[in-house]
Amino acid sequence: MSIKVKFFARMREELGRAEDAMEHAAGLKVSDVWREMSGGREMPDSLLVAINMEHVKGDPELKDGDEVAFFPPVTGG
Amino acid sequence: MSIKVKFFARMREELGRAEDAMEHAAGLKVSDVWREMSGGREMPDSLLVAINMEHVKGDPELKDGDEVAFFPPVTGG
Amino acid sequence: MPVELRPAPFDALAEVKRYQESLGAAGKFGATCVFIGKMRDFNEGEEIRDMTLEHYPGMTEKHLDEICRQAKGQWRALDILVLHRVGRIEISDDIVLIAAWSAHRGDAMDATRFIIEDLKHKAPFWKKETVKNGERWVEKNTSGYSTRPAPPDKNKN
Amino acid sequence: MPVELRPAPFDALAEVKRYQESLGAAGKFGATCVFIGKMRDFNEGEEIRDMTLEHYPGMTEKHLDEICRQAKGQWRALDILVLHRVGRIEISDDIVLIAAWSAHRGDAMDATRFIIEDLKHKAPFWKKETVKNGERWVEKNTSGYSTRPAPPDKNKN
Repeated sequence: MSIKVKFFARMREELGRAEDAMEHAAGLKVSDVWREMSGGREMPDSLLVAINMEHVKGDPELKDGDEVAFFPPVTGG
Repeated sequence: MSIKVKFFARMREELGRAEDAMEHAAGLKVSDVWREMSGGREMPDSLLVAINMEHVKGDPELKDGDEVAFFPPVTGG
Repeated sequence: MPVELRPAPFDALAEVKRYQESLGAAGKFGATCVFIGKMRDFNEGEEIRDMTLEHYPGMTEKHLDEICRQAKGQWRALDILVLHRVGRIEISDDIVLIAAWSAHRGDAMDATRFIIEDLKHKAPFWKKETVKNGERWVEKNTSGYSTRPAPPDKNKN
Repeated sequence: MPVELRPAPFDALAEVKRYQESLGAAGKFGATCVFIGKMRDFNEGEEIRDMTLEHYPGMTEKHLDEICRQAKGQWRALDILVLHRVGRIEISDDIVLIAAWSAHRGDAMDATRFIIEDLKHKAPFWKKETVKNGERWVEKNTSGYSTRPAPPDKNKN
């Protein structure tokens, strides 16, 4: 299956890109995507994750075509 | 001592005047003023009272020169 | 921290803009909260034609000044503006304007809320409405809600 | 119930006026609450020169639409307007505008408060400030208070 990945703000700067994509067998979790994309970095405690533009908690499993986004705490308004 | 009395809104209409005055010996209370001014009417439960432009509760005693106002619940804003 | 009673119609949003510009504190405040109460054309199920707002000259101003002083003491508000109509009021006229400027949103919003609630419950104003069959005094201000809201679910994602 | 991201400066009070006039519901709402967040020239003790607001195109709009939908479901708001700047922002620019119109003051004020708090804590925006020695990401939004206020004494006369 194929996954689209996005990074915003500090995560975008630290990982050196705004988006990426990955192919993987089924059973891929959010933490697997982070590990692969970050070159094995630890996931920051404050890291926020959205799947298909909805906030998610925990470490859900992904399905084909999902868009996963990683970003720091939000600071709008 | 002399007391100035004011009525607002429904009280003003019911008592037929916006202000009045009374002379009395010391020891006059708010309820005495109301009785005298209203011709012995019962004091409505919802009646509000101010002395010298400050809300008061209960039945305080007045002093010479006080301005007592009687009015219904407020409805500004 | 101006408090003014206005016998003539005013444009609440224009007043906020005008006063804000006069503050000359551009960049010094981050949060502005504004509440505007307007004359509605209905109340308690009946059509309203116009209204007269009676007040207690002297006490009304004094009470509003005191509310603002309390609000400024309780929250970090940089400035507060309160305007209130008196006299004859037509449909859609602005009746009351509360504006609070602060460096912080919670302070601006809580100060505004405190002032309008205190004003509604304690400031000496009385409304008399003209309805189809004559005039009537408004008996009591309401809680300000059409329904009692449940607290928002802050944990929802 | 418009929600818009604005890449160029806007005048929040003028937008409220313009939108309110377009509602054509004169006399149908009694209460308007407006919150405006402006760019300050200081943050965390340091002078700020300007700022860039990054967002997540698609998700940001979707999230704001959802907040407004929730607010309308929870309070009796007749209409809601949300504008938010994105991109490069200068000192004193308006960053965010929330406005809620209702027949009831509590509904207008609570809806406004709910939206700004949800937006601050969940809507995908990120601020990067330019300070004297370069740029820095704002780490976290604050509680919105300069001090934790005591609840107002509602029984005081």
